[in-house]
Amino acid sequence: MDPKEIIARRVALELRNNTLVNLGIGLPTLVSRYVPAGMLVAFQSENGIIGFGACPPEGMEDPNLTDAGGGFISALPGAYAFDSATSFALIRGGHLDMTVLGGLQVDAKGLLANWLVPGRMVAGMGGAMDLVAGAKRVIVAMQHAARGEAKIVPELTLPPTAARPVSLVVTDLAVIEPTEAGLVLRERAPDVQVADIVAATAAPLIIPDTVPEMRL
Amino acid sequence: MDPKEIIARRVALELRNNTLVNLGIGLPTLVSRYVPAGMLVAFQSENGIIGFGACPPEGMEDPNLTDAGGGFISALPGAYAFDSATSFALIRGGHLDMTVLGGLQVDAKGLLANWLVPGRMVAGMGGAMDLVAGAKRVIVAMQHAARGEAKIVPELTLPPTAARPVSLVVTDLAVIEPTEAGLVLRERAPDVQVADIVAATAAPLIIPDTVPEMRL
Amino acid sequence: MREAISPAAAAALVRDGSTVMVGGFMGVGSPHRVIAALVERGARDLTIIGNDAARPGHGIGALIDAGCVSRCITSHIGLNPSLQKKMIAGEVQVDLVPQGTLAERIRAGGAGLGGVLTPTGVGTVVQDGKQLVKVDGRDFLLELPLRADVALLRCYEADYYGNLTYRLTARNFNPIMAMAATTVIAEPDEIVPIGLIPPDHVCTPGIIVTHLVERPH
Amino acid sequence: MREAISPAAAAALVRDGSTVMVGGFMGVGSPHRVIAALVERGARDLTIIGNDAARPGHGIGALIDAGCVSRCITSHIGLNPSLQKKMIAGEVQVDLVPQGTLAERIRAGGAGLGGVLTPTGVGTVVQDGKQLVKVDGRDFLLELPLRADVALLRCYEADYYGNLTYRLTARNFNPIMAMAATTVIAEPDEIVPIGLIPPDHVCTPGIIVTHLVERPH
Repeated sequence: MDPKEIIARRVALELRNNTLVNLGIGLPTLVSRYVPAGMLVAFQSENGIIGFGACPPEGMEDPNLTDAGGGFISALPGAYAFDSATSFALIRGGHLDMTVLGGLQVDAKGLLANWLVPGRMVAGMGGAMDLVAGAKRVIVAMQHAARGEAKIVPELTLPPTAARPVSLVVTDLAVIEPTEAGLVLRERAPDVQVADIVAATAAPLIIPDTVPEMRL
Repeated sequence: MDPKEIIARRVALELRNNTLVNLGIGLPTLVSRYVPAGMLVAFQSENGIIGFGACPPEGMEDPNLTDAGGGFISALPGAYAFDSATSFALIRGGHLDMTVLGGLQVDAKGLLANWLVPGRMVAGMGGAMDLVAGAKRVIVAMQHAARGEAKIVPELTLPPTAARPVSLVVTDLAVIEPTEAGLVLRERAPDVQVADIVAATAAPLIIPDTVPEMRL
Repeated sequence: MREAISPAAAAALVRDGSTVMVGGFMGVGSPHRVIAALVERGARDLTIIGNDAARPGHGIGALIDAGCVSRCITSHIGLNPSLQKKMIAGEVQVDLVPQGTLAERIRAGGAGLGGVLTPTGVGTVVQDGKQLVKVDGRDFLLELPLRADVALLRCYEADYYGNLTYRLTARNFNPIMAMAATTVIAEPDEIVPIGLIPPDHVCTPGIIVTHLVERPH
Repeated sequence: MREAISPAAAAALVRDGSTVMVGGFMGVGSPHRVIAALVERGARDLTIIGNDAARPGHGIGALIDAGCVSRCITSHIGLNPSLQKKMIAGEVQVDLVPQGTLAERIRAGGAGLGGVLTPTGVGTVVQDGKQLVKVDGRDFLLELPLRADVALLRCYEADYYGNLTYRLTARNFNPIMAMAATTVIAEPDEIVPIGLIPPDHVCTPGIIVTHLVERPH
């Protein structure tokens, strides 16, 4: 299975019925493909809609109906459109049950860096800081390593996105949960051994007696 | 002319075209009867509508369309309905050009007391404190004296509604403008002499060389 | 999807001793059927947050008459002499808050803000015990957020996701209270199929509305 | 009543050196006809407040390309490499603000608040130079209001009072910017007679909209 598909399918298992969920641009967006059958999840796009669907057929796009990346989307029955203050009131006010975000680094305390690499082109934090500060659960969906370098590190070397630790980290190798005691290895990807994960992780991991394989 | 009619007609002369105006319950409400012909004034009712009209004919009232006192009103073409946070964003944010409020006391500095008489039944400030703190112009419309007692006093003996002085005081006897130097007597009611006003006012008045009669 | 429940079932969700936001302005836009059911079940010791105390026997006034209320956070009680008497008799605690400040505090509670700075109340009794913050040389009061265990809303239309619309001046505090409570109960005039309310006309999103009251018969 | 003016007349109201809020999110809901007119007239030294810098040649990006902008207060410039280069070259100052904080600061500016306390940005570079306020043991940043000389809005419908409606995700920052500027210019897709927009569907009241741009031909 493609690494991105592993991540998206595993994150989708964290979805719960009747919840409000925000998916970041890029990899996190893939999660919406794997919503369990019969489950009702309200997806929010922070530019101002809850209840959006896939891009409509060519020629049926509406220039006033887009996602946060500017791509065309459709509106599902029961959708709700709103302004940016309301959008972040939902995010900051504890109404957003879960957000799924990409990551550049996660450290041993569960702190996330995902918005700025000093020395590279500056993008800006967009809504990331509000999402990490405000969502009930923050799930980081990312490749375990980038160009051979570990992204799960003892301490962030990049600027943090928030002072608050994330809830769960899902990678193509593992599911890791930040706790008070440290990072706990909860699951391993299919055909991946615990030793492989430890080798690819720069931060110390707490390893329970059994580390089950992801049930995808 | 009835004292209330004098006050309402004189306050109406302060209305300007294309402005947003809030009228308090009671005497101030009468001002809407005397809008100069051809002038477009948007009246706000702080419970959530701009552009309301008189009570509709019996049987045509809508229980969802009322003024701040709970009385039935109608909606004019181009009306706008909104929630309470928006209502006071308009009031506090400098969008309200003028508010007309009743008064219990105004003092030499132009401070208004209009919400609490210690020892009497407590009503609550409602929107009065926001209106006095937020409106561009605050006009007090009140009888010059109550039961023989002056309401324009050297210093408030009742709790103030705001730390900010009002813009103008219109009574059945006079128009008085609070300034840095003190209360200036700007106009007198028809057939009222300056000496009558001075006698009915407990606060010192600055009296210009000419004090014209109100042009009603 | 939300199943519509009876007013009595809605009233059962409001525990004695809880803090309850009640929409409405002089009873206009108040959930009168749920209020009647709360009176019927004999709710006790409620802290009510609402714009005003309406009139005796009406809206929040009916809850006060029935002895359901121990505390009231509100901007105006002038048209409810019953509450004024209970306040003086020490039966109900009344916390008076300027109307715009009340709206902003509720909004802050729903928006996850730690507070807002408002010019309203500076130099008045409202200032007592509050932090004064100077911004650009001007004084503001730091006002703290309000949240509730339950919000009781009145709306015009609802769909079965719980999406809500409001009608004219019956909107008032309802949309901001919808954001500021753990349990959110909406009493609609009409329930319509999902998809009938255009996305631009939905005023409160169904995902934050936990319970829908059946339409009136 | 508002007479509809041309995009060029609207652009003439935006003085060089002024602070301008521009609605839109990646150009969706941006007033493209007024933006084109600003480029045409060669506006200079503008401080732009907007969610993002869109793409080169598009929306706010078009203003930046044309050299109209000296400063940008925004949450995201990642899809506009031209602005990134101008920033590094020191041609345009960029102030990055978290998106929800940007929205709240603009709302505060329009609502007459002295500021808001937000948890967003605590423990990050966003905290630098800001007052930290503890409420109930939790840290918040005091964020100050934003206002502008001009707001340039895109809307769906307008009537001749200036009442506005917005369409789906083109709404975004437009309604809060409408409240936070001295001159408020709305570019509608359609202008309809007064009375055609129901009071519950008006999103921005005409009384705060100072200018209406004629509909596209």
